[in-house]
Amino acid sequence: MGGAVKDGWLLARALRTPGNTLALDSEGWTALIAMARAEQMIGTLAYRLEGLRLPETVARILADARTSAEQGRIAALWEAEAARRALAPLGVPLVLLKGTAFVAARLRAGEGRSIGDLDILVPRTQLDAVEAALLEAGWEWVKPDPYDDAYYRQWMHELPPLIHRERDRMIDVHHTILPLTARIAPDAEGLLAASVEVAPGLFVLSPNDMLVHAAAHLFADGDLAGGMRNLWDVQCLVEQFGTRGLDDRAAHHGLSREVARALRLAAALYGEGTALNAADRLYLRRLTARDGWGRATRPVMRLGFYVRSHWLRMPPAMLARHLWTKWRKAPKS
Amino acid sequence: MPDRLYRMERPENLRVAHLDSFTAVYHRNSGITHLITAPAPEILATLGEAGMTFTALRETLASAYELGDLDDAALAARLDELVAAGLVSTA
Amino acid sequence: MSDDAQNDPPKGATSRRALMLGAVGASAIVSIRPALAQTAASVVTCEIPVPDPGRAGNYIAADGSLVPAGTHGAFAPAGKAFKGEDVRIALGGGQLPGTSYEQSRAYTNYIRRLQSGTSGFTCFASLQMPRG
Amino acid sequence: MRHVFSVRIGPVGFRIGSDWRAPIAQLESLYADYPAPRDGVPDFNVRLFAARPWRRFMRPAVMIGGDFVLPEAAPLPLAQGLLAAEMGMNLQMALGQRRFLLLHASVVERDGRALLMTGISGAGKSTLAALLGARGWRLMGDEFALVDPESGAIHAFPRLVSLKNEAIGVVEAGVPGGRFGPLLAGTPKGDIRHLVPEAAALAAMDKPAEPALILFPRFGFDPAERDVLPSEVFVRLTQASTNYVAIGERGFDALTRIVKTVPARAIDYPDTDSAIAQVEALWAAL
Repeated sequence: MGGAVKDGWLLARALRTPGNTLALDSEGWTALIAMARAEQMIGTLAYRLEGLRLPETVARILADARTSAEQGRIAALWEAEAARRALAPLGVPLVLLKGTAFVAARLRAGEGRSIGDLDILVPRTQLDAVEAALLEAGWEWVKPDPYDDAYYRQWMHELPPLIHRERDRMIDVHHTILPLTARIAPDAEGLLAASVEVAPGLFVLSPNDMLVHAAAHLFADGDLAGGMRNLWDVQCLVEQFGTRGLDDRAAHHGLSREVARALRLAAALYGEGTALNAADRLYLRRLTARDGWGRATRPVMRLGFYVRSHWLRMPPAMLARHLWTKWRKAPKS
Repeated sequence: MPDRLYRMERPENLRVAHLDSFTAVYHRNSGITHLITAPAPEILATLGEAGMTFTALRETLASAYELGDLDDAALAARLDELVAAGLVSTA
Repeated sequence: MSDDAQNDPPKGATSRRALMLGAVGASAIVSIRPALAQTAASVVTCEIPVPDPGRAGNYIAADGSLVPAGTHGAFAPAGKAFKGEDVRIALGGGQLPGTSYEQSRAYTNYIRRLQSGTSGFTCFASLQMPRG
Repeated sequence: MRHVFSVRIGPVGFRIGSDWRAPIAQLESLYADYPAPRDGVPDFNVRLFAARPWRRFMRPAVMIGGDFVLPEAAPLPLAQGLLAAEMGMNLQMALGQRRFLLLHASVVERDGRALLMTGISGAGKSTLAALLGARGWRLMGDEFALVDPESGAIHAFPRLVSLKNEAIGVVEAGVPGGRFGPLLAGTPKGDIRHLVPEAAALAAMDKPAEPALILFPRFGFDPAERDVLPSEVFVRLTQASTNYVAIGERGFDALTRIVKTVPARAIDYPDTDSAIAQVEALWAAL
């Protein structure tokens, strides 16, 4: 792998076959590190490359990234503990999602992973009680915007974001894994019922449900932002747990297509590769749209996927109203 | 209030530096630094790892110190703070 | 636990040391928070007092400098701290909530002159940081 | 990016990319005597770019980007591109530095021992550091002190000294023969002018020093001096650090070591001459 690769494939290949990075020149390392930071995967890369004989400066940057990820892990788990304590009186089991779940369960996907907000899943029937308990325990609403607030409450799969007033950390409280406006309605109760306790009072989704969630988040919800990291999660989960029963579980949630695509793309980026269709290639073009300065590239393609993500989440009339409201409120620049 | 058992966080999870009337404590499980002042260090030292009940704590403090204000609500408030910070656990 | 971390048994067993439990609403713990707001949300919700509580007696002149209370043409301190989001809007040409035009200008000028070490500075610094 | 400049300041390498030539040309000139990043791999990237393609030419406005960014900041006019680059580098340090405990402080050194000045700025720490740098001290940095968590030593970060408003004239007069950058008038922080540290400061920038004294200077008051309690030093330094919380236990160890072993004083001073006399007296009394 020389200095020729100048998009996200540089990062993907380094993660897939760490030894190949030894052929990088200084320009290649500079690009790889900038890209990994932009994709929030520098910690993952650092753990993946640990033990290789790297240039001294690179080794130091990656050692710092590991330290940073470790501190992030501590903070994320403490935040989960704080939420567990806040919700314990309600008898609501605390089901962790995404990054915090990976580190709480000590999964390979959690090694070096950057973790932002705390994402949790609670029963929809308990949403009001959970909200009240969190407000009581020191969390506050982030924004007072009435349109956003009403929008969240009416249509989204989560409460408007809350932030803890002392610890400055955000929590996203989900009651399912896709917006209510999306055309697919996964079985939220089934997710909770199959969850697994990984520490006293802390639960995570079953491995197959984690895969379903990752796929849902990537293809039926988001605009593929953070997609390289998301697919790394998928690849790690598949390598660690296999895919037994996954087809049935995906079908049960109505997400067969999305899960199959996630597996194909993860294999293409980080695994042994697999047969891809034309749409898959388009997705990969979008996912790897990143240059050696960490900049987002391929803007037209990004925009296309952005509009698509909204299309998937909302019926057309609602989409028009949403974009109109957002546009009117946007600052003139 | 049921007489719960209160325990100081295990010493290997803390780093402590006595500064002046304040003591700096780094709590490894949260990554958060706290500056604590009287009566918090005294409460921690009294509870110890073995821990004791609220009632026992109140009695022990009262015999070890000249308590200017023996107030259950105040002692409970101090304990709540320590529990929230993770420096004391309840069982 | 570090070497000096031993939980000394209460000293002065011979003459008992005085100890106050404090009021219910008081606190015996100060937790260290990040000096720079790390998330977009805390930038929006962080607060800037005008002026710094250490100089609460002062008025704020039109150019943002602090002057003795009652100085002609200067404004009394703001009743409550402003949210980062309000300040961001004001710095962009808007007006701080609950203030007159001139008053908002004076307060905004004060905020622009905030220095490191002054209350509200890290919030202001966070607001100024660029988006990439 | 179209135009690129790489530089190493103390232990930290930067790569700065720009849509315009002008800021890069200024950096090349002012940082001419600095080395390149070790191994050719910078620690951090800074990007100066146009918000929209046409803004490269029409009312050009410089957005600041990089590996680490915070939301919401107004762009700067192209004439202030140098300031944008400096802000971008500071931002990478403030948000991304994890190897050292970062203290917002100016540092000067004498006989291998470092004096840290932190707290309120203004006509404070940058000015004093620049003036002391011309009076037999080695300037280690006017913005950040880098504390090595393992050894407790202070590493130099002698970037361009950033002078604001009244400080510009004071330092121009106090450092005759100093190399200054262009005057950047009317920036969001007022007038700004940069001073290139002396050759000796650059030659010794890889030499750490042991912290020996911490000062909390305050400008605009009658000369005064007081001890600062360890707990107050501790809290003030955590608030003067952009990464104390992020580096966790190593930060706690580094900071408690400083607080317990390094004397700290708060000093008030009416003018810089008085401040320098106070500093020298305190140093001599150590």
